[in-house]
Amino acid sequence: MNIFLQQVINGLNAGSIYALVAIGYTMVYGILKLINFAHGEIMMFGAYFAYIAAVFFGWPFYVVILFSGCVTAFLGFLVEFIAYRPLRNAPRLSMLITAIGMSMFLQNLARLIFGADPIVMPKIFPSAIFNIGGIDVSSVTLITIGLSVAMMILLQLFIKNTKQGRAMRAVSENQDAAVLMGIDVNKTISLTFIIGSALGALGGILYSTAYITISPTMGTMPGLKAFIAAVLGGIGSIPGAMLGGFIIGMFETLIKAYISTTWADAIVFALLIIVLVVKPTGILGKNVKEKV
Amino acid sequence: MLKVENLNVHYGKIHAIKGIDFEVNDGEIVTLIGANGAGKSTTLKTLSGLLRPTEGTIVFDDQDLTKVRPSSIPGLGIAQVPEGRQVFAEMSVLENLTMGAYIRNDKDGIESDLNQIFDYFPRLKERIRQSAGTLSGGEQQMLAMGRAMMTRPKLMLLDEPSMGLAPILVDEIFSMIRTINDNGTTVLLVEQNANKALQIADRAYVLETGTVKLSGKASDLLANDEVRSAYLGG
Amino acid sequence: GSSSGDTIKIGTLGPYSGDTAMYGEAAKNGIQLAVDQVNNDGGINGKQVELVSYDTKGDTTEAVSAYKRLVNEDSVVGIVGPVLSGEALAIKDAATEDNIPMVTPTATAAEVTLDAPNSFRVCFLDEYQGNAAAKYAKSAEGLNATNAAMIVSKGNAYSEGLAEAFKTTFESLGGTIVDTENYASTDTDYSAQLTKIKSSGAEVIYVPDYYNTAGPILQKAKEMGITAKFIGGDGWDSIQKDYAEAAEGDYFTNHYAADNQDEVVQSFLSAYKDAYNETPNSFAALGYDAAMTMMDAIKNGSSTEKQDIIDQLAKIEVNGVTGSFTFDENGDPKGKEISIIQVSNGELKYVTSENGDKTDNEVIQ
Amino acid sequence: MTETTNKPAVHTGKPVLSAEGVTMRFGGLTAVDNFNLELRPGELVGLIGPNGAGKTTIFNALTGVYVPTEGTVTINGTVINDKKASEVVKIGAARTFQNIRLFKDLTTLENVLIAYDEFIDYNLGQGMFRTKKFWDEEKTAREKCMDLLKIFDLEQYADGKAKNMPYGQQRKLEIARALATNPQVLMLDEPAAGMNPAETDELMKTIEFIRDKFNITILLIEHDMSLVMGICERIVVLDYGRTIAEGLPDEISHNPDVIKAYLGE
Amino acid sequence: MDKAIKKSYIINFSAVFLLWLLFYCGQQFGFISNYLIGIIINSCIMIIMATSLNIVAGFLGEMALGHAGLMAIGAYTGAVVSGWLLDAVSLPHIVVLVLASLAGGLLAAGIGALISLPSMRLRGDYLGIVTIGFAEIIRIFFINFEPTGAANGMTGIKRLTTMSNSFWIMAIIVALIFTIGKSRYGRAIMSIREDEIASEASGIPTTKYKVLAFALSSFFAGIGGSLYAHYQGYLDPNKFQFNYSIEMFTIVVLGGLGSVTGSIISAIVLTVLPELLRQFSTYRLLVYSLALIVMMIFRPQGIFGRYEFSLSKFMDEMKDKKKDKQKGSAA
Ligand SMILES: Nc1ncnc2c1ncn2[C@@H]1O[C@H](COP(=O)(O)OP(=O)(O)OP(=O)(O)O)[C@@H](O)[C@H]1O
Ligand SMILES: Nc1ncnc2c1ncn2[C@@H]1O[C@H](COP(=O)(O)OP(=O)(O)OP(=O)(O)O)[C@@H](O)[C@H]1O
Ligand SMILES: [Mg+2]
Ligand SMILES: [Mg+2]
Repeated sequence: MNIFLQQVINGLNAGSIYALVAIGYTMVYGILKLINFAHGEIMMFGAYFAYIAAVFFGWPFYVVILFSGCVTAFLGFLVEFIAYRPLRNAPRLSMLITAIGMSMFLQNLARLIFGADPIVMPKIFPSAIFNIGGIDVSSVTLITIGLSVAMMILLQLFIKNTKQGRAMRAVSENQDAAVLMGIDVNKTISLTFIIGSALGALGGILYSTAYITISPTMGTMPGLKAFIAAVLGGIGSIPGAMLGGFIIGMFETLIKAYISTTWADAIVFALLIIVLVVKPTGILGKNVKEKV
Repeated sequence: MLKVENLNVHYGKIHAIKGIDFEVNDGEIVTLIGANGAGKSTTLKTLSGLLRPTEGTIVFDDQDLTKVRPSSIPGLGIAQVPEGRQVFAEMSVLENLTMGAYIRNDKDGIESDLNQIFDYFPRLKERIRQSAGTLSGGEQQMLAMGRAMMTRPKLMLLDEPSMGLAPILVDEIFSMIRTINDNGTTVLLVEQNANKALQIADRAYVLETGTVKLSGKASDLLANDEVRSAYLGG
Repeated sequence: GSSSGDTIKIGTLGPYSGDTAMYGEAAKNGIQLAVDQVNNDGGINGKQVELVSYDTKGDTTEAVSAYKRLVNEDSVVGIVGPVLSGEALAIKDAATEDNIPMVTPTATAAEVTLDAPNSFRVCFLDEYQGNAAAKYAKSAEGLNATNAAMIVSKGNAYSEGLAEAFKTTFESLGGTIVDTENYASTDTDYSAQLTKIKSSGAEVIYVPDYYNTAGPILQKAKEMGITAKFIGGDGWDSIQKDYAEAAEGDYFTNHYAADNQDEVVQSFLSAYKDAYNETPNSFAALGYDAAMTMMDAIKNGSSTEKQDIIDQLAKIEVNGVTGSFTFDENGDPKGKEISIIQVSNGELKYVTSENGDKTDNEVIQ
Repeated sequence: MTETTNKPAVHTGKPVLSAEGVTMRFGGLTAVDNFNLELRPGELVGLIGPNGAGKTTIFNALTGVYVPTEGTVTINGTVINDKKASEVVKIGAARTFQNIRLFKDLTTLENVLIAYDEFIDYNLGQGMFRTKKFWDEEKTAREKCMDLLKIFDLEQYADGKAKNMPYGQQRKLEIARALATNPQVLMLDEPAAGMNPAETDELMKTIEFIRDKFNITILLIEHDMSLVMGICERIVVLDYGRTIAEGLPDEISHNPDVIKAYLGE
Repeated sequence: MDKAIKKSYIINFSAVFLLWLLFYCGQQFGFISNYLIGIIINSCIMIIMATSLNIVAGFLGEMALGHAGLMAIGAYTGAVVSGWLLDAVSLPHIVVLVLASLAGGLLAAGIGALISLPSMRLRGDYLGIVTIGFAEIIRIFFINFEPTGAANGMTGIKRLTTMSNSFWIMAIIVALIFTIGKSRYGRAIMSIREDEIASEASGIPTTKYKVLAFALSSFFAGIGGSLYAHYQGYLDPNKFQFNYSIEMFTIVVLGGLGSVTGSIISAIVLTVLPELLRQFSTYRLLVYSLALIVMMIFRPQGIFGRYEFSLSKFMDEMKDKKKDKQKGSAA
């Protein structure tokens, strides 16, 4: 039983990080209908920026997070500005290709700047292990889960209750109509990238803290998984991304623990396919059938 | 109030508007009529900033709109009911209307305008929580109209507002345009239903393949034989 | 196979971009150092050596293209490479057909040299290390363990090869493998597996993977309160750099020991540090040895003809950084001892040597 | 062609389409409530009603886009409730859409050829290897489809992309495409929307012409009363999903309920 | 078949034949090195992969991101079958290669049809995910499947693929994909891309055609995979990763979705480009990715858009121009 609970905690830890990263995907998807393949790399840069802040400047962890969040947000802004904005009126798949190109570019840029060798993320959070009813829970795990959930709630409030939030929804649905309402589409899209990237940075920091290393390729897998999480939850939906992230994290861990480590990824994919076939728009996705 | 000079618009290589001039005075209803593809919608889209002209000036209240960011144009007092309605499909009727008031901050005013729109279109009130995308064609048209009214514009651009509406509503829409106009909003109206449009308009321009072919007082054009046979049928 | 003009062209290929770039680069650094040293000493029989290197991204298709370019366009006389077993297998048939002399520094999969008279390697095969590690884990002079667990990178031939050998040897010596866990090379979260291993009560945990995967596993394990001793393979070389604390007290098998006072080793160390400003890992050392072996073979036969070089390689005696050895009939190193290294106070410390042969029990079977 | 217009509308024979008690609900909303209709061969019937009355929804239920919540739809003797839209077409009912839905990036001729697909008879192998059968069949198909385009005066657009045609022509292409499936029943959803009165007159004539030439039954939704009253032989009026009146154009235009709910004045 | 068409067939065939002859003589007389021959073979395989992917991505308009998985099926199946055949019967090598490739293609087609089943309910990005998922499952299967060497990869595959046979198989496949595109099947598939609802309403059984598109695309991908296996002689399951699928998808989009000629050009460009950049090792992917972004920004619809290059039309135009010139000078 204890081992099971321990595994559940492991799953929650992984899931909360996926959820954070998935939100970035979902936001960008919502507004541009673009799978931002570069998001995993944004996350990776977030981790490197945090490393710089922590190791070279020796700042405390909240400053590290703030610094990395801001710089990464700026990077996200640049990515959108350079690679996506010129293609605003182009076929959707073209943007997908620049996203792929961006992802490759950022990965290789990081390799040139920081080297191919993984580096170890310093322990930026106060670390301790608590024993709760026979289960070991590290402070990092608690911080990870706590921060993720807090961020998601804040974001949800932002989107629902602020003017900018409503502008995001409007742009995501119909850019022309949004302009007619007086919404600056470019600004709104930039804002989306800024927020999504800042959350990605946080995801990257938490990810590399939990799993120790930072490397130029570290974004690929969690990126893909987070994207799957976003789809599973219903892409475009923020609560969906959260839910999807936790489900993927939890399933992955439990499958590894109790079914098979070698087939874990395959089983996760199979589950995803089944869920999508049963509920084509993901768990929380709105099922809007096109009216004819 | 609005003065357009030598307006040219291209879609890539297609030269859709070829140097047109027209003006709309404060308090008027002006209508643009013309066959399919004449460039009526293109003109309206350029006025509201959705398209950028390749040449020409659009002066609105002493400001050159071609130098204003598209998203600032509604703030200057121009609202458009676009062709094909362009409602926010996944938002509810109410949310669509509130989006219309995006640039406004007067809570009370918004509230009372909402009520007024529901008075005009009781149907929308019945459907207040329904996603706009599942509304019937006519319902969407009402919503697009209501949404534009929510911006409280000085100049309202209407692109075929009667399209797809039941006869009873067509009459209502036209009388509503009158009312809006009487309440101080200037109107630039594009219509296929040229008969009705000319009846309520003060002045009219006839577009043909991107140029102004005729213009004058609406009542004169209504009597013009050429116009009658080309656009009014029989 | 002849080289035009005054230079002798030697080729190498490996991953210098992509996921495995760090291994390719380390090996290339070692190779380049060897070439530079030979050139500084006047080259081979008066000719300078030119190293031509191409990136493969670690991809098998690209490896074949890079190989063909070396042989057909650059007309190299021999190849020091490739770095990964997958690359080596991908180009093996073509290389055998071309009969091009090939010394790979680090491709450890058994098939690489089988039925390929032109292929040699300076590293030992996967199973040697697994055997040695198991012997050390089991023996009284070593860790004296009766139980062991393994955590293995599924889909990684190196990791699986080591684990397989460790398991058979450990069991043949009377030990029990109480748990075997797998992970994918793309995984970074090992907590589910480690949670299980922790509850298995193993005394020794075998982690056959490279340091940048093994390191995080060790660190996570220690964070989770696992106290068992860990053992790894030569991929662990460099682990003390980033994971000194996590790996403190743990062991691994290696090609050479940096604290070996042998002159060859020490002069390599200092030359490498001068050139690249870092401590070489075993990829670099093996690259160095492989290049030296190739160049010695050319020198010994005073010929750049393919068959001559191959003949020379077959009878060469290597006295390298990673040990002294000759090649057996397959082209694998013979008589190489394996060093057992311990991480101690953040330094790598030579403990003892084991041989990597099969145990008597296994041989009888 | 003009002679036929004045022929008294006497239509006999088994109904080609019948809807019995068709009800369509979306969540709590009943969009169509107990709708009944029988179309006899050769009839030209109008379906009118205020916006949101449920007209398009009825089309969707009659053509396999929606499965009716209740009731049955029979076309040519086959119940089509659980049939997919493509099967309904084969059974004999084709339609156009209120918001034009052309294959925008394909040519005008290809738009029609796609709908004609059922009558082209060569298999994948013959198509891949371009046997004689392929060439013969393609040739006849192209000729047939060109003939259709000619009826609508669209032949000069045949090789251009559908999206580059003026709006009114696009509406006509939709009708031509529907006709290419060789339907017994043709359903037109607001074919005159976005046309000016002159173009509408033109369209009216074309509709009557195809009804006579192909001997098909037409069901038509339209808000343009000149068109509806001008050509429909029978009109069904809907309000809030219910049928509130049914009859000859003359009767309908004087029906007080219809005037109140729909026509105005 | 009218005269103009016959003429264009002859022109195209001659052009292809001449190209082959050039390569062939080059190889025989040694002015094209083995290395370049290797690049030609790689290009042929990539052309097969890209044009076959174009059936689903371009004609059908679905985001198919699992093409590498289907290639893997063809590669492994082909390798196993050729192994059996070579052991069991003595047939000419080309026959063995063709039989093995057909087997690989057929199995891939079956799996491809299976993958397409969710497409009855899913579209766009969701379907994209499903294809990624299937491809990953296939890869993980081969990593664990001992009979084909599991993670160690499959060795000892007879290297039957040559420049000539890969070239001609490629030419045939491209021609077939082209004719499919211009038949009622191609039209029906494209109509789904344009508007699925309208397609159904025009009597096109969309599900059937989607399955067909996936199966055809996978069939040719399987053949491409088999050629690959018999060229490399060694199969590494990790070759068939998500990234590889992405690479193929990139080729198709860059060439122009729906344009077969675009796919061909783009496959060649993206196979040769990395070769040209090979010596820049560390900067290689940086340059490559930048090139990708820049090309996309300047040609968002792909190099060719949906345009198909036609040699015979081109020649006609040239002739016209010449005539014009002559006329001009005569006047
Ligand atoms: N997005 C576009 N791309 C290319 N050409 C376009 C585009 N939109 C319109 N056009 C062309 O520009 C010209 C003017 O079109 P516009 O839509 O302004 O006409 P309109 O007068 O509003 O006609 P309608 O009565 O059909 O609405 C037409 O020839 C049309 O084909
Ligand atoms: N998918 C749906 N979900 C919810 N409500 C729907 C849906 N489809 C239609 N409705 C509602 O059903 C009613 C009937 O719609 P329908 O489109 O049939 O109207 P219509 O008679 O064609 O009107 P119009 O003349 O304006 O096109 C409308 O009130 C509409 O909002
Ligand atoms: Mg218009
Ligand atoms: Mg309708």
